[in-house]
Amino acid sequence: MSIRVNPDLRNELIQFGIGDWNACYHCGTCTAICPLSEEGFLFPRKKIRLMQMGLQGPLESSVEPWLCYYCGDCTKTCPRDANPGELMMSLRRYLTSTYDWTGLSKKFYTSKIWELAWILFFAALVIISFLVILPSFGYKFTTELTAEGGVKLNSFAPIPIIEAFDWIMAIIVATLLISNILRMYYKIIWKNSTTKVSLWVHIREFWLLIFNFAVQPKFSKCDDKRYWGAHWFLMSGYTIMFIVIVVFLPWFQTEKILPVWDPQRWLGYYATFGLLFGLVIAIFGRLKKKDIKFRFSHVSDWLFLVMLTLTVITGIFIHIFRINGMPMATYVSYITHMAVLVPMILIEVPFSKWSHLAYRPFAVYFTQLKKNAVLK
Amino acid sequence: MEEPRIGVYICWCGTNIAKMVDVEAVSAEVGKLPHVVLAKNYKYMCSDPGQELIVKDIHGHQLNRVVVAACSPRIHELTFRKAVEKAGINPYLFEMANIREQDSWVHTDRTEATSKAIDLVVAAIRRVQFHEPLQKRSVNVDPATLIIGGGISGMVAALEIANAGKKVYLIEKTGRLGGHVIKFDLTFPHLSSARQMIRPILQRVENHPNIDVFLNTEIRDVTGYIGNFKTTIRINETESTELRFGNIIAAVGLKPFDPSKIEEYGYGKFPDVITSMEFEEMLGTGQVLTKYGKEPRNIAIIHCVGSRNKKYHEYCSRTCCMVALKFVHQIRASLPSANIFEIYADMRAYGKGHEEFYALTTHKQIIFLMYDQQERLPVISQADRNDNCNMVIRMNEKLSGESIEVPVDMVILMVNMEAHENVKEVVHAIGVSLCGNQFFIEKHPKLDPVATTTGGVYIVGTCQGPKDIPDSVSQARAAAARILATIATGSVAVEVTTASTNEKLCCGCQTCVKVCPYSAISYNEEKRSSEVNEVLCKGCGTCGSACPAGAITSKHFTDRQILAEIEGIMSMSFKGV
Amino acid sequence: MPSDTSNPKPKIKLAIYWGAACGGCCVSVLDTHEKLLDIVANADLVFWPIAMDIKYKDVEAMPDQSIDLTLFNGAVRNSENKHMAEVLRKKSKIMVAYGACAYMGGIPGLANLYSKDLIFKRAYEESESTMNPDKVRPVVQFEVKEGTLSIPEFFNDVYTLNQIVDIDYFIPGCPPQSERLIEVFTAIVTGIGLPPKGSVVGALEKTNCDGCLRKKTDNKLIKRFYRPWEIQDDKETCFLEQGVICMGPATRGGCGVRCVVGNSPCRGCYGPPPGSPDPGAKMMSAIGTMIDANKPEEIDEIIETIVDPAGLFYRFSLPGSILGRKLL
Amino acid sequence: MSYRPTIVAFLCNWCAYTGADLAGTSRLRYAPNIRIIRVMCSGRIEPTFILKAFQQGADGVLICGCHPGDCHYQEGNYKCLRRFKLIQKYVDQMGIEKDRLQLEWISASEGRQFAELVNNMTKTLLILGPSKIKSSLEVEHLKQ
Repeated sequence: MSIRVNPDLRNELIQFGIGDWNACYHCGTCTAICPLSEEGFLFPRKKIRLMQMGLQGPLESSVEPWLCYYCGDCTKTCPRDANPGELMMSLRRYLTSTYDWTGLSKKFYTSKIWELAWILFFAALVIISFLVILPSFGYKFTTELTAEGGVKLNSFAPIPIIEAFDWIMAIIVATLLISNILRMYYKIIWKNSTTKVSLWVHIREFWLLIFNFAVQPKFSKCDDKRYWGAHWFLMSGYTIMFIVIVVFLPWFQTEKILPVWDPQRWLGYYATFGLLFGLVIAIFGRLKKKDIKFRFSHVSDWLFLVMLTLTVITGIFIHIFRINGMPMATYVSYITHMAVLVPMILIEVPFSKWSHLAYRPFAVYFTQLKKNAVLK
Repeated sequence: MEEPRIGVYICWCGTNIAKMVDVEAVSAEVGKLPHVVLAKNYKYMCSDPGQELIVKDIHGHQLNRVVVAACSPRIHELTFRKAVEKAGINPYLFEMANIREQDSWVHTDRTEATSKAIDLVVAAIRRVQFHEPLQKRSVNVDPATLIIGGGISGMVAALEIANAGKKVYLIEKTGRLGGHVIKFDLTFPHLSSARQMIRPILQRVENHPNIDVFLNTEIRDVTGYIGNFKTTIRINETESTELRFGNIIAAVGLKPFDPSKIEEYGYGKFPDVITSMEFEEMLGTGQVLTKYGKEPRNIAIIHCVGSRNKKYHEYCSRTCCMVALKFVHQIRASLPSANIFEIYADMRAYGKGHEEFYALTTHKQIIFLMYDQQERLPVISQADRNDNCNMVIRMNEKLSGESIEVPVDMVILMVNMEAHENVKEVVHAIGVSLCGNQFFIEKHPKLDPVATTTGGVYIVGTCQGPKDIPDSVSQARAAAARILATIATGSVAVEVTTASTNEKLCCGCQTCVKVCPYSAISYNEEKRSSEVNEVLCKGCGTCGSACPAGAITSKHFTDRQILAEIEGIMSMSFKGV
Repeated sequence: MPSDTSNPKPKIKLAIYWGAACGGCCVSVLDTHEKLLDIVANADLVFWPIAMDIKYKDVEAMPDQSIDLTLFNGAVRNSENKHMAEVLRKKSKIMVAYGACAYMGGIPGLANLYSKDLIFKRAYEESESTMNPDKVRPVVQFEVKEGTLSIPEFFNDVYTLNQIVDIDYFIPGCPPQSERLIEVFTAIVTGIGLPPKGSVVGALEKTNCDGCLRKKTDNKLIKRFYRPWEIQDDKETCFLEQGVICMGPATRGGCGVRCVVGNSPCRGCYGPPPGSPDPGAKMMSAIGTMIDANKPEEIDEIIETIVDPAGLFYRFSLPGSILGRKLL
Repeated sequence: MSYRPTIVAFLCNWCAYTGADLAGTSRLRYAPNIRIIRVMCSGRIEPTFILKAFQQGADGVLICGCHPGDCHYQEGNYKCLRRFKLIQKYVDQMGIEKDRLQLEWISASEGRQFAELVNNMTKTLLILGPSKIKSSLEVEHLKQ
């Protein structure tokens, strides 16, 4: 069966950040130099070819873009300045949009206005909730301080409501993400008409998913290990923050001023520091454009960084203002924190850049499944 | 024949020869041979005193033959010929023995090298006894030039010669000048207008007082030789004119390959599968439209149609890749949003500005698809009714390894440049040869690419092989310069050591006629003998070897001379054990 | 013919002898028919073994230079041939090598493709009709009680006459054309128009194609060679152009192109044209030129169809060729 | 004196002879038992010359011309090749081993190849031993 060429695909791909997509003349240097490309899962050249030719089907069922961690060696050695690293990055954006069944992802990636509008919409919802809805139920600002002199945060942002909201949001995000992963699974594994993977293999290789989620061993194969370290630092901070906020909110969002050695405080400090460290490296990297992986920035890259940074900074402010007994500053910080965090989680995790937290480990898992596939 | 009186000179070449060859022993040994009047050795025979020594001895000892044993005859044969000529002896009554490059420099045993030198000198002595005086000859050159073909090459060459004040007869088979270039819209890689370029040339040719243009005229037969050709041309089947000229430029050009031979492309079956030439004409109208008058949404350009394929032509036509890229710019100009597919086998961008042009074109949002010329050609078929296109191209895409189908509304076939069908008539008329691909063969592929092995006949432009406009024009100007140089000299020297036939011995078997690569031999029915045109002959001697009746003599390389040389070589130390 | 008896001129003394020959040359003398009478009228036959009964010792007894003309036909195969060649040379003023065998070795000369030993082995041991269990071979001298029996010694090589003794003229042909004999005889008798010693007489300078009436063109490129029986001869096109090797272009004229007239290709009995040191090499060179192929394998394939080049190009001339014999 | 193979070589002027000259200007070394005869084109080389060389006692005959397609006179080397093939068949029939007659293409730039060729052919001839021409004919019967 021959595959029909879609000549219009290129116009679509351009919106995902593909720059000079025809510069590549297929010498294969990129594939040869890539530390992650392996037999059976060769990239970037072949993926660039599919892209150039507009072979939509094979492109959408590719797992390889997720196996690339953008070390930039390919771009550095490309004789045609075709920038294979960024082409792979753009492909990941494109693939994210194809996994998403709502079509929102594509909208977010291809329209800045659309994305900003939704962010502002969610932010507005949060602000209205705190300024109008919650007060109408009796949760009001109070300048009263606790016995220890801290701000009474929980009376303004009641734990049960916030916790319930956290859970609702987590379920929505997880549902979207899982459905997208299922679509990813369908495209990469299920749709393949020639091979099949046994259930046992699915179970046997499942540990890879957890392992890769936790450690990102593939990232460490890229030459510069510092980025892997920074990323792991950030990612661990984020995970800790996520868990304490969603699962242990009553323990974490406390009005008490705990001693510095309390696990609640140093966990928070570790997570904050991890996030900040990773963010500083990424932001400075993208500003300086010295490293190839930071040289090209799509709107979605910046939005993600800016929102996460704002979230972290406002989080720090909440903490500082609260323990120093500055109620208004604390509330403003809290509302801002939530107004950034909510749209970030809702948009970035299921529909945009942040979805890679799921797609990458799953891609490794699916790759392993493909390797163990047998002919039907 | 007068009794040979031979003078033999052994050169030391400083120490180059003397170090490895006992020059005294050699001269002493050969001095004893019959007919050898004197045998001397000297430090540098090629020096002025060395040459004077020969001249003096010729006068003093009434020598009539000279042998010099020194370096390779490829270096100093001419020097010594001139020296003996100066002393009044025919320069061909001289022979050289190569005892440096082929003796002293390659051997390490002095005894062996010395006996080899003796053998080589003895061979030369034996040979020179059978040498015959040969006379240098030259022919006058008629200042007019015949140019066959009124394309850009022919016209440029014509102007070059005519501007120098010399007569040109420009013969064009069709009814108009301009060749293929006049049909083009733009040229690569600068995207300048072809018509604007060629029109002024055309006007100058038509109005030049030194150029006689003959349209609708073909060349049937040319007689004569370098400097003195003659032909009768027929104009409109009624008038005929005799032309005389000294040189010929063949600029007969090419013809585009007929792609209907390639079944896969369905040329002739699908109205929107057109050749590059047809597309050029379409571009001339300013609109790119399908046969139904619609703007095509998807346009495929298939490269190497009839080229680089053993079934059609194995050679590369050199220009099509760039023309195909040029089309991209032209299509983009009128259809900015059309999808353009370049279906190619290899992208060849060898020339000045070509790679840059390719790089520039890759930014024009086109899709490159590579096919394997030898394995399977792309196949064009009618699209299904519910397809959103006119035709579908199915192919194995080489770089992805995928078998794909490409929706298209128009296909442009980049057809190969092939030799003109009536090229054989011209070849026959002017006496040049064709290579396997029916292109004219140049005299030397590297050092003399515009001349042919027939003196006074030059080949320019695409009849020599596929090429672009700058290459054609360079050749045209080069040939013109060569011709002007011979016209300026007024005469050309012709080969002396030619073949000649002995009518008394020739039996008329005609074995020799086709042996000659220069068509210098013809059979004279009246005399019942083959004849060598010594102006055309280049002296290779292969006819002499082919003649079963021993009627052809290769001057200066006669059987007798070579057999004497063999006997000489084997006569002394070299008899073996 | 100087047959006018009213002006008597002393008759010349004529000897005719055969060495290793088939007898055809002697018959060719008789083939002059009524002209033979003219010969007889002008010559006294002093020695002609085929026609007259004269002993060798009678010839040996003749004074030196007493024979005006000797026509010696046949090659030199054994000591008897050699002895008589030497005797006749001494006794004759003019010695003519008459016919292809004397001139170039002829058909007997093909024995030079073998050695004496191989020939004896074949003749006295291996041939189908031989019964020789004791493998007896001829010996030059054999003692019996009556005395010593001797036969001539069989040489290892066959020689042309000129290789053994000096020859004044050569008349080629197998056999020579009788008309040519008359012309030569006349010239010798009258002494008019005799070429320098060592010349070939009784033949033309031009080769046989000149007199051949078949249609010849320059189309002499050949993809495959045929032996005459492998092809339907169209009886009018040049044999070579049909792919049949014909020695005509490399063979002196003078025979009347009789073989080709009889639709058989020329085999070269009249020998090479003037100036050719080897009788077969020129033809080989020409045939090589005609091979219509450039690739070594294709050339080999075409040459496969040329069976037995030595027997083809040197059928009448192996001993007189440059190599002379097979190197064993 | 021990057996010293003798080679008579016929070289075309434009490629092979120039190549042999190059071997000299490059100061390459090769066996001294070769004698070179220059012809303008390998197409001039006749069977007569080859037979003459063998008759005169050459242990080997070497023919060198331009590579196919490079002939200075267009096709002379092909004609040489055809004649060579035929004469090789003849000399083989005449008891001269095929390897005693060799044809090689040598370009003007192949000095090294020429030197190697001469050395290799010398080795071949050493293995074959002396030509039988000197022992084959019974010369005692010939006239003096």
